[in-house]
Amino acid sequence: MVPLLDPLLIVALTLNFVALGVSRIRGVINAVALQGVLLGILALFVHPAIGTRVILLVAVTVGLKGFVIPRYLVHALREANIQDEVKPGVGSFMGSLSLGAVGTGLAMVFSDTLPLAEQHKHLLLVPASLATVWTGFLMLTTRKRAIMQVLGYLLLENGIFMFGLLLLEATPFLVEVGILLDLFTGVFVMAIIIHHISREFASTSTEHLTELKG
Amino acid sequence: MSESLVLLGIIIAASSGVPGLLLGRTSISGQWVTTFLAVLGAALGLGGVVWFWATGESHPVVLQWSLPGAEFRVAIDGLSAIFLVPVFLISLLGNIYGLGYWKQTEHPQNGRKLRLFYGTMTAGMALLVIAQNSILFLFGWEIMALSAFFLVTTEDNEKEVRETGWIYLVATHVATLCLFALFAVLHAANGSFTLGPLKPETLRPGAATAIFVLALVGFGLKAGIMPLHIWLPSAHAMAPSHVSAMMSGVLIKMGIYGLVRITSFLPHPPREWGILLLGLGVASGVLGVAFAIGQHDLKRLLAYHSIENIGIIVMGLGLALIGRSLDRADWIILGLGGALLHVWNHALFKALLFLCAGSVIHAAHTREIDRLGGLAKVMPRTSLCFLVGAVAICGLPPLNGFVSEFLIYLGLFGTLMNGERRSFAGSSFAAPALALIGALAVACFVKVYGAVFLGTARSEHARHAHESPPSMLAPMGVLVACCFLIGLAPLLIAPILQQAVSAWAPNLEVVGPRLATLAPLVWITVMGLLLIVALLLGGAVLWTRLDRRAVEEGVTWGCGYVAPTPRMQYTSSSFAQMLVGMFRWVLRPRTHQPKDLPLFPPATSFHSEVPDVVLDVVVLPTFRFTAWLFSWCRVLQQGNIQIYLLYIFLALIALLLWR
Amino acid sequence: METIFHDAVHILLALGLPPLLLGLIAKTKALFAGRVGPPVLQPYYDLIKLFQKGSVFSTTTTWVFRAGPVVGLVTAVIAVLMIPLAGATAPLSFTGDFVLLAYLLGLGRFFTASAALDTGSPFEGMGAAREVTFACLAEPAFFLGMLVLAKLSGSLQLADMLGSSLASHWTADGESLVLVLLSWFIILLAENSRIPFDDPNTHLELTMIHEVMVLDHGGPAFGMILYGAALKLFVFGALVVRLAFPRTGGSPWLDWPIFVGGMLVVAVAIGVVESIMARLRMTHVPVLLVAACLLSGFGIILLVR
Amino acid sequence: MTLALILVPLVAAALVFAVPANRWRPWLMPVASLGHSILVVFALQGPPVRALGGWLVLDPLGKIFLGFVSVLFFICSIYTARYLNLGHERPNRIFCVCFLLSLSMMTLVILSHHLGLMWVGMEATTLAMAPNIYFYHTPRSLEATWKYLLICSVGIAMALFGLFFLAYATLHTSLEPTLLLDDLVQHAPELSHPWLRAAFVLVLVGFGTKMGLAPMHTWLPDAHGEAPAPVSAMLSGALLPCAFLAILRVFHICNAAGEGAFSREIMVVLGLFSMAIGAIFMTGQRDLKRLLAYSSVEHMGILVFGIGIGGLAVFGALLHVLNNGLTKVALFLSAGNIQSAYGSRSTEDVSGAIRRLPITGTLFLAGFFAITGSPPFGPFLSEFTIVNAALGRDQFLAGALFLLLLAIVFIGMGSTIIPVVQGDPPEAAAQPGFRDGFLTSAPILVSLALVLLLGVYIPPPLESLLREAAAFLEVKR
Repeated sequence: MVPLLDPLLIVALTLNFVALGVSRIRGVINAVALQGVLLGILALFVHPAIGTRVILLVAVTVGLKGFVIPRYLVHALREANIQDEVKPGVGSFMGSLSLGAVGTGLAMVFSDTLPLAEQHKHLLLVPASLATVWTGFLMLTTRKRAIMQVLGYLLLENGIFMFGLLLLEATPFLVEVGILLDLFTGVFVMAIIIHHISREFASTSTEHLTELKG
Repeated sequence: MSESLVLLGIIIAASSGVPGLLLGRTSISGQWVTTFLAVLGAALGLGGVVWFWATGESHPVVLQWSLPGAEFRVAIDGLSAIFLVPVFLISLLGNIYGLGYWKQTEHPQNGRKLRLFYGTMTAGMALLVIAQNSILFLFGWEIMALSAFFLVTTEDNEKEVRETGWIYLVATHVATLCLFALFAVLHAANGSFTLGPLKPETLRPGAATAIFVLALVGFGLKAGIMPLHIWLPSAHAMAPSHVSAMMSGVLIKMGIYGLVRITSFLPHPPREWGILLLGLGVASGVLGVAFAIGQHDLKRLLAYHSIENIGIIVMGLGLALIGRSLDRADWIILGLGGALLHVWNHALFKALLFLCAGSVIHAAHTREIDRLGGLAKVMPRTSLCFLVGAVAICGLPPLNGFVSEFLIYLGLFGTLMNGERRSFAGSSFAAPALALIGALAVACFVKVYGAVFLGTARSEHARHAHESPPSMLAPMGVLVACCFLIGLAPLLIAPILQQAVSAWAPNLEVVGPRLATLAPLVWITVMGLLLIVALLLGGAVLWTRLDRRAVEEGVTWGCGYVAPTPRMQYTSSSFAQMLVGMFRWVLRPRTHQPKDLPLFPPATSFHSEVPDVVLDVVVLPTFRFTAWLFSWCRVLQQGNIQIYLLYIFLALIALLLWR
Repeated sequence: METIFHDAVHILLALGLPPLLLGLIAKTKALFAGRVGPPVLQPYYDLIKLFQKGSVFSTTTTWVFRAGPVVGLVTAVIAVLMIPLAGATAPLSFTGDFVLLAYLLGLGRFFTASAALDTGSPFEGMGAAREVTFACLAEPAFFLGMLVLAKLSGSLQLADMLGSSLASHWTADGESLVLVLLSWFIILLAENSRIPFDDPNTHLELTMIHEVMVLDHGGPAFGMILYGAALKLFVFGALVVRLAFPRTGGSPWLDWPIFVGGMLVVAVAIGVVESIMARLRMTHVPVLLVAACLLSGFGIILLVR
Repeated sequence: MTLALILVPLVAAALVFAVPANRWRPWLMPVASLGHSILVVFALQGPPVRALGGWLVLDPLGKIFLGFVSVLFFICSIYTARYLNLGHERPNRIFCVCFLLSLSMMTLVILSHHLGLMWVGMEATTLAMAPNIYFYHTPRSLEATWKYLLICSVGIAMALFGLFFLAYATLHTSLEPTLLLDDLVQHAPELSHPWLRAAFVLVLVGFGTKMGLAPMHTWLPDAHGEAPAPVSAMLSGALLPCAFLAILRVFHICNAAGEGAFSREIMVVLGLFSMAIGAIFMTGQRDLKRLLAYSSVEHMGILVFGIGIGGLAVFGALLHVLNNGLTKVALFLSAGNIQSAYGSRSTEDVSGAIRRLPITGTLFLAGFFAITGSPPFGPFLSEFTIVNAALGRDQFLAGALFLLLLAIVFIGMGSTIIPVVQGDPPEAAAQPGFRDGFLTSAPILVSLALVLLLGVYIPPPLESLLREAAAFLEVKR
């Protein structure tokens, strides 16, 4: 395996913490975007046998995850003139950060117990993906801002994508692109909804969205 | 042949209401067409039964049916024949009665609906009685149950009616679910949905018990065995009277039919089941009549008497089961024979009573017994019919009620007679209980007949009541005739009962004792005729005496009080007071009376009622508590999306850790 | 031949003797009270007189009011023909006849009570209510006793249940028979509305049971009621007598006198009870009847335990 | 042929997008879905359908779901067209486009034997439905849409994770990683079981979220409650069953791999739990459409329970997909009529529906009896089959709980629906306005008639198809 792989993954992991810890939405967006780019590059290292397919895939991934989606989110941010400060819903940044740290640690331990294939033992990819998924969940369940939840969703997807890198053979190009397209459309629609939310409630906090009960 | 006739009748009856629907809301012709079809269908059905008795042969009608496990298989045997008769007979009479009682012109809102479901209910019951396949049975069962729901809620614009209908609906659906389980277990035991006796060799240990218990609960709910009777009283009271007649006379018997049919499948019923049934029967009988005595509402009172009579029937069935587990042919024949005959009898006299009650309500516009009175003068025929029904339901000679109770008495006393000392003598204690039931029934119906028809009218309505039209009187007349027929010539019924009993217990050897030899049916005829002749004679004597001597008219002797008013009459509640007091421990009567009145009391009022204990004390509180519990569970869904996402995560973890 | 003779005697006795019992009871009470009292045959005179009288009917009444006495009498007459008197089979006898017996009396009760309600008088309503209420407790006691007899005799026919074979059981299962005897004597007092249940010749309507029911009847109708009551007394008396002295010597010339003697003894016993006891409070009456039920209940339990 | 099934609605969607007239646009939907149905009929009768090298296959399961979804769409599209024309001049371009898109995507989900492709289709349906839920642009519908979108997306992401696990499970085997159903089933026994189990759990939770299994059902009542009636009908009638199909696919693999017992057990538990949640939230529910939504949760539970029981119950569950779908459509559409007539969904304002709207009211009541499993309606048959199988296979506790929950559901549902139907309508609703029309009641009538038909007579071809599908799922290797 390529030695550069693990450092990249560590960067991706640190980006998780950045996403959890940064207090400005822009910062979070950038972190997630950067992670997306990293993922794209990772694909190259995981699959030394670089074919056009992989190249294309990397291009699409980097393009979507790294540029289009973040840009669009920033745009939505401006559209909905959301002020740029976020507070975690539950606890403090410290709280969510430490939770994230614990999760990451657990992911490391847990992934050792997993019956991985030979070529994937001692590979940081699986724990990293689990940790990222966990971070995404953390963000989804602790942040009140709708847009932050979208970002959490993106982190979740990133984590899953990392795992997907292990078996690019299983998911043909068409499917990969389909998945990415779905992701993009999803974010797109979500952004529209957020726009409506901010227009409707003059804020994007989900605290207003608790009318439907029982 | 007989099956085809019955099926034809079922089809016609089921579709009888449709033309009425197509015709106008207030069209007389629609009413006539519907009634004609219904009567025709019922007549065909009866014809089929008679044909079966005449030829004694039955050719099952079997058709392919592309449902899993289902098969359209119908056949008539002795049992179904017995139960088919009330279905068609009462339906026929009820439809005719409806012509005058529920005129389409007077009830444009619900007349067509009522007639439609009257037909479907008849069809459903007839179908389930001849069904030989569980799924077909369930179809008939539910058609009956749902039609009954719509019939009970005929006047659904009244709140009380809606609540009643709802309670009925819950009860009947729970019963249906029990039947789901029952037939599933039967299927597991028999390997097919065809209804037939269980094979002892394939029977798993617990299965038989499960079957019996499920049948007891499922069918008991419909039959109204005591703790399961909650829906029955108000449903009978709220429905139009000819519907009440159908429900009380026939519908609850379908529960009995199911119980009889299922018990006939069990190879070797343990004796405890028989004892259990006997006990339940005694409980329903005694408590049913005790509750009846406390009622002020004429139809509610009759409804509680249905519970009582169901109790008597169940006693007979229990006796038969005991006989089955001990291989005592005589107990089987007397017990089941009595029970089945009582099914008929109760159908006859209870339908008669409800139709009479309908006429009373039709004429006096109230069901309150204490607002009626003196109707014997204004509606003599109705009052005569009611008197016959009352005497019959009390099981007094020379009417039909006596015959069936007589058979059950013989059977119960018979349980003492089997040699060894400590045999089933315990079960013979049901005999005094039956006596108690009879005496209580007499008390209750003296009260009803006296308060409603005798004395003087207690309200304007009652004073201006009028006799019913012939279309309502004729069905009552027929029922009266039937009561006398069975009461005076039970020997005619004996072979039919014998046939039914041997259908229930096939292993009962054919050369075994016959009903006619076990019970002195001839003597019943003799004594009945003797009684009637003697009564006529005595009447003649008195009449001649009065004819010779001076007969004056005067006001009732008020023991010195010279101006008696109708309100001074003994009311039904005061008549029942002592008995209600004796049963206070279970009836829990509520009285609202003025407290510490001054020396010269002002105008005041006293009011007493006997609510249904099981419903008010057990069932409804349970429901309320559950509802409260559930409403508390709503905190799970508070609209917070973060929490929702957490649920997903937790579910994931939980399932991943699952093993 | 034998049976015809027996039936003839049976019918004559059953229809002729009852009023005498009433007279005898009255005489006994008079003697206890130290009076001379009416002649023993007084009831016969009353009946004849009543049948001569005219009558008054309330305007509120219907045919039911007239039917009451007739049914009451007729049922009593038939009942009396079903009781085996002197060990011989009664004219009307078949399996389970005792059920019919009880229900016949029930029919009579139904109509007399209805007739009472027909007048619309509160007092008669009261009487009817009490009559039917107490009957509810007397009925089970009667059947519990019958259980004992059925178990002992192994038959469901009064002729055997109260037949001479019963005598042998007095030695074996005497205790339950004693219990039944007690309970039936209580029923006899209750069913015929005797002290301590009811005072036949009280004059306070509020305290009456049977008497107040028939308050409005007069003339022949009332005569029928009186006679019917006498027959009913005879029925229960005969039951008690047969239960007490079931032994029969075989020769009718012996049995019939014994039986009649027994009846007279019962009548005197009733008179004695009425003289030495006071009427119970209406609220205590059920207690005594329940006691009767328990007595025969214990009787059967002793037997099948 | 196969591609046509997917493309026809797509093309139609494009056309609809082009049509300018707000008034006539909706009427293209019935036409399009009719075309789709015709194609389906051919596909069902014609030779076995394969395309894209075995990526798109029409297997017995697919046949059932495809025919069913197509019919449902046709019924609903008629109602929808009328519904959109009813007074409100609200722009409906997006609505119609998304409506047809979801049809095409569902077809894709049903046809695809490549699980990745199936996932793409599934997510696409989620996205396509979102704008229709937000049709009325009310704050409440906004909230509902947001929850629907986010929760379902997260759930489906989980499913993707699961599918990757599934693919990973192949790494241990000879064949190189794949997501092709047929290969996976073929080599099922060789797959690494821990990964397989994890994959099944993830997929069950993921697609279970979309299917509305408790406790992932939370979006469902909101969406069903706030969406327009026909959309709710489509959601619970067609979309949820598609998610069910996706779960079935993976279950199929587990079953083939001999992990049947494990997955069945989980499914039974989850099914009962969903039924319980449905029952609890149905009792005392004031909002008609939320009530029906919880009923959907309950019935999804029944489906999973049936599969979990196995044997004859699988047949019952597949049959129940049809019964429940058709009945739900009838119920939701009549609820829509009631809402239009009373201007409210709350039981405080609605009563005497059977007098105010004789046809709708009657059908609504009939639908209630049908959905609660009263003979002679279809659901009775499927539920009875499931109970019968449960007790027949000695799952006494499960069977007893199943029946108990059915009883609670009946009581809870009836205590809301009976008062709505019976009694006298309030004065407020007496004024003229919405009345029963042919186009608003005929679809309901048709779907209920179908339910009744399925109750008394299953057409032999359908029955054989169901048996085929059940056998197809039950593969033992």
